[in-house]
Amino acid sequence: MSHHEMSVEDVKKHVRTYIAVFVALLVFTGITVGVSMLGQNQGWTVTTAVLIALFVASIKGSLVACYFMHLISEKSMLFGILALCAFFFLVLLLIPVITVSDNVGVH
Amino acid sequence: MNLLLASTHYGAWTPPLYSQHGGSIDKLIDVVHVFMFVIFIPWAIFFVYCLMNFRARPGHKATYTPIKAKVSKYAEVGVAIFEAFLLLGMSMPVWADYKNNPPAPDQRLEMRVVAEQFQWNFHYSGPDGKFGATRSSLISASNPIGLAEDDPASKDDIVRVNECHLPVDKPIYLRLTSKDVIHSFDIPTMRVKQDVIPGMEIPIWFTIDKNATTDSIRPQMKTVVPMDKAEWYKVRHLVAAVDHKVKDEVVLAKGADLGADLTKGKELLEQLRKKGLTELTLEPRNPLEIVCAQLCGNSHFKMKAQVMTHTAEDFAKWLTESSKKPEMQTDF
Amino acid sequence: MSTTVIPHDLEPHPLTGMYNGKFGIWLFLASEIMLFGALFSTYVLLRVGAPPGQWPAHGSEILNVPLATLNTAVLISSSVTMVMSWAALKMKKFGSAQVWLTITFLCAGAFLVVKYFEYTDKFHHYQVWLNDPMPVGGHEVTTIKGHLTADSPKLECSEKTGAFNIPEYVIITPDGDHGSSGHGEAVRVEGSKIKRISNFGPRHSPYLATYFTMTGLHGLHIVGGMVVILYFMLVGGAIWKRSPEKYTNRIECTGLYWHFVDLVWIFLFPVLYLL
Amino acid sequence: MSGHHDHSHGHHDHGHDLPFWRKYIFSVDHKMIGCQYTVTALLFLFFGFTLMMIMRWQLAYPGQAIPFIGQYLSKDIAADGVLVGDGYNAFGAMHGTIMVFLAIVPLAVGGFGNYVLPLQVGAPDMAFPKLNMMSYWVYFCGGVTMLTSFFIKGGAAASGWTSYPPLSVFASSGQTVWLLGMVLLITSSLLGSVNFIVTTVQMRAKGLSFFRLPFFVWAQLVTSFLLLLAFPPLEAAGVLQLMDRLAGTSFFMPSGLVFSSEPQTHMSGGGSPLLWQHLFWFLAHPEVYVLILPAMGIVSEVIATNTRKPLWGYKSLVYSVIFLGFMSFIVWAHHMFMTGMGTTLSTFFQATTMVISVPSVIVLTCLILSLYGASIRYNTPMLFALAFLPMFAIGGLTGLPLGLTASDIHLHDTYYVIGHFHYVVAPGTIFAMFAGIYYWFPKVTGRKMSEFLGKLHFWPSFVFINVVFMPMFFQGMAGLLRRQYDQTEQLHGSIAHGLTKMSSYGAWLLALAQLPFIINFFYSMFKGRKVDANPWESTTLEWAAPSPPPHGNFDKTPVVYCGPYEYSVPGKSKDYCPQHVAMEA
Repeated sequence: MSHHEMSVEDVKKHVRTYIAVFVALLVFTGITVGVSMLGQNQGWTVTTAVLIALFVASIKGSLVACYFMHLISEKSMLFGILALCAFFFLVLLLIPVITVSDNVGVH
Repeated sequence: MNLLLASTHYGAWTPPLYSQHGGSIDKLIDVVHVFMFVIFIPWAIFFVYCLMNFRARPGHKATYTPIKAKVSKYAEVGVAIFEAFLLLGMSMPVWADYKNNPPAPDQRLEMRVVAEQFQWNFHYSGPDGKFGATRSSLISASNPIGLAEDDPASKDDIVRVNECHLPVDKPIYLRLTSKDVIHSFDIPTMRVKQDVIPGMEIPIWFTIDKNATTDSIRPQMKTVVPMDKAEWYKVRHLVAAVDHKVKDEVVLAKGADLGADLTKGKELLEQLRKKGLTELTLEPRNPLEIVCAQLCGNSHFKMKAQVMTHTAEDFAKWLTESSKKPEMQTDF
Repeated sequence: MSTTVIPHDLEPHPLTGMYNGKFGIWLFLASEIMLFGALFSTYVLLRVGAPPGQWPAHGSEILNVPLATLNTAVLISSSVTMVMSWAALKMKKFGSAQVWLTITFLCAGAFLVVKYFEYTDKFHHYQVWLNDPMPVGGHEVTTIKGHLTADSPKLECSEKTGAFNIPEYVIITPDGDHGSSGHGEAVRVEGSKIKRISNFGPRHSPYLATYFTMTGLHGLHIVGGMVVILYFMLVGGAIWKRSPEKYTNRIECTGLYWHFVDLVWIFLFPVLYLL
Repeated sequence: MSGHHDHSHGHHDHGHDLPFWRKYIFSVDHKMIGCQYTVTALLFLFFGFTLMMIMRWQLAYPGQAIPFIGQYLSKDIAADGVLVGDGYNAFGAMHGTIMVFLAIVPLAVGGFGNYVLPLQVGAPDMAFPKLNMMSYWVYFCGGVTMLTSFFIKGGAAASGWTSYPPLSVFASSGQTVWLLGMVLLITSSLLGSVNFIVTTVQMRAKGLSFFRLPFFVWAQLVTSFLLLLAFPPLEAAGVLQLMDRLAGTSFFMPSGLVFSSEPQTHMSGGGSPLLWQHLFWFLAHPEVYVLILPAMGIVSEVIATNTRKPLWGYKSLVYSVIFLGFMSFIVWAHHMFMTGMGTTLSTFFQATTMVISVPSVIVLTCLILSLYGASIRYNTPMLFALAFLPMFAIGGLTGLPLGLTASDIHLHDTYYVIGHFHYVVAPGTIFAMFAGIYYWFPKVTGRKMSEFLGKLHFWPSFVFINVVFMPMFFQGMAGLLRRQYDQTEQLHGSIAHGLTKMSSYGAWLLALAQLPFIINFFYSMFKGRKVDANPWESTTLEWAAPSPPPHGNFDKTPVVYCGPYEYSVPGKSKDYCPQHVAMEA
């Protein structure tokens, strides 16, 4: 459904979603901080801590993108562009790996 | 081409080659270029044919339907296959060999190369085979690599600036580091090139041809230059290979160079011309050079070192003699 | 203004389902993803490559997590108020839309104020690395963290690299055990004994360099968003009168940008503060 | 749609009432902005070329005073008329930066893209006219910023156009100005690319499906995506280097640096010089395609028109450029083989580099097969477009030994590299740009450029540009390194000095060969032969608009009935069927 022709009823439904998402985001923020403190006390490895932190952040990010930014109701053309962007984003994130992993030099 | 490129026997294509691994690199370069011509020449012939045959002229009309050119598909597939061959058959094995198989520690000459603006510092471990400790706080103009005198291992170490002595026919293992910016260690005649990056130590290795001592290479590069082609820029690194005489008077003694700078060089050449000399017999003063291939500042072009290659015996002699006098050479 | 009418300026294109502005802002956001992607990549590289001990084990060793948590909540709130403003416009309630917009603006302002306090705290906190261990408060230490007293000479930056030159001497009040200031007596350290001195600004370490660059760039995005929001707070009425649809669209586009800024923070917060 | 059209038509006359500064300076009309871009970029092109001509003097006659202008150069650049090392490096860095970021990209994308793309898609303007105006002015400010760096203390940036740290971080303040200029230029490109994509996707005329778009539009669309997604990492890297220079951070500065015998212990260290190279080449490799794709687009348009037959394999051309664009993001590290890269990575990047050569071969094949069975008109734009083909082929082929790691050991950082990419960019892209200028000049001015002067421009240019660049392959083979203030300081440089001089003379003669173009450009603007809206009898939509097109472009909103290159269709009275004319059965 396009936002172009939304009725007042539709908008009201949306508003309820927004508030639910808002509450969820606050809860997840609490979870992130809590888990991080717990991890610090328990002495988790960096990998575990990173994975958990990024997992929660991804959930929060998806909520914002899907509901606040209405990505969930967009057309496939935009997904194509964002997928391309996501792919190149991953390539960018490979830079640290390739800088460190396969070099004959010693740091 | 010879006139434009070579004033000495330096090759009109790749430079002369004095290392053992370089042959495979040159071979790849040659094969790629043959391949390029094999593609380009037919392509160019077809191109010129189309340009001439299909020019607009009265009575000639373009055809709407495209030609069914299977040839293009075959050509594209052929190109792809040949590229795969170049990659898998030639480039990768050479590279893997160049990177993956360092010579065993007991068989190689290991040395450290410390690059800085704008000089190459060479650190030999000396007869004991142990490198003395280095500390950056000790670095000064007279101690360019910060060698710690209090370390017993450093007693017989040799440090040379812009002067690199190497044995022939023995694997050489270099550990490259930089003090300041990125440099690139390049010996064109050995087909060796490696960026030198601060914060990293990068090893490279190569073996110099058995017969490639500096003293034997120099006469091989001997050349005769007609006087009217002798421009200072082109002969500035060359010295007289024989005594040049005009009526029994030596006008240019063996080993003499042709002027240290442009003004002197021009004058000298003019004098020789006036005295009636018609040609010069020349050879390079230092046929082997290490140069910096990565822009490293305003005197980047001056950053070079002389390579002196010796036979095993001569090198051993040089090593023992030099290690007796541990003071640094600071003639730079 | 423009004498030509641009197709799909207001009505969505059937292929993309978006009007020009919305499609444009999404493309812009794609480029922003790549911008922050490069910074995240930098963060990972420096962290992975760091020698042991150079990088703090947990951001809370240096940074103020409670303040940042508060800021996260503030920014999330501003995101929801932004979308509420758009929803109000969709319901043709211009007045309440402007109220939501104003709250968004205030939240953004609050975020920056908190950030300001976080930043200044870091800039006034110093660390001195010593050449040789020296006794401070009964311990032999190689590094002192604390606040410089007013008697210390002003530090000057090296022209070449922007790092601090070593001064003649400094007088520093060392921190207490938990980083709280004011504990211990001021110590005078001669310049000859100092290996390096820095405040907890970007020059301090790769970690703080990353922190200041990423949060700084994010902060600039917030400022940019605030300028746009302020613009619509001031002239929104005029645009609304001329074309309600156009104004709604513009608020939607602003919102998309604003949510993205929020989204970046959602990742920055755990990455910089909690790891 | 028709409603809109009437509306816009009603306003046409107001276009003439705009005050001077709104019409010619802060214009929002894509055509005026395109012209602004073109003129500014041509000036920068000329300036960048001048820098190179001065450098070529130093190379041909090292240590001798530069004739005519040497005495006027500032002390940071030349002492007693002789270029100094820093001056040479500054000229080199600025030549690269200006040519790539201030001349060719703005000309190819900002100039041609802005002017032609909206016309070819049948749109009245760009999607965001004001943003378009802003792109130009941000670009202009970036250019001015770059130029001011010549006048500050210590001179302009001198660390190469690649600006590798730590050298660039230790460099004088010209580097800071360079970085600020780059941030502005990148911003301008980003704004422009958003505008291009939205215009192409959303504002195509009725009936103009994606596979009816002229190839030029496709090329611009892919280019815009490259700019959009590859430039931001360089912007981030620029910000990081600015931080390193101004805030004392160590993003690119490793621990333990010693600079002029001074240990740099006051820096935190812990950074990575290689990080910059990765971020830089992550942009700069796609940037190569940003330079070449619009050129391919222009050449295709000119060739289709002047062969009087459809482009051979239009769809393969389109798929090829899309694939080229995509692949260009994953080949960047082939610029970094010498940084100590191991076997795995080098294999990956060599392989992608070989793969990316395949679509380039396809593009060339399609273009040359388009000539078969044609009726070729040899006018000036066509000559430049045809010359592009073998020049680009040489440039592309010589990329092979550089893309293979083993041969790259010898050729890396030598003149072979310079020869290779200049063949792609100078006789390649710049020739395509000239083709474009001669081709669309009648659209912009309503007048044709002189054919005689055009040919007087083409033939010497074609000869001399080869005299400039062909020797470089042999110099590179001999091992001659790039970025050398005095090549003869090294043995092999001294030996190759004859070729260096030949190259220099080629460059100066090439400059002379541009005089007919400059005369032609201004003469034809006022005195050229007047022509109608479609002088080349071409099919694409820009020729459906009047010459020059008014504000709003088309008298009647065009509707498209057929593909872009319907030439010599059998059974038709004319040998071309414009896209906006319904084909009679």
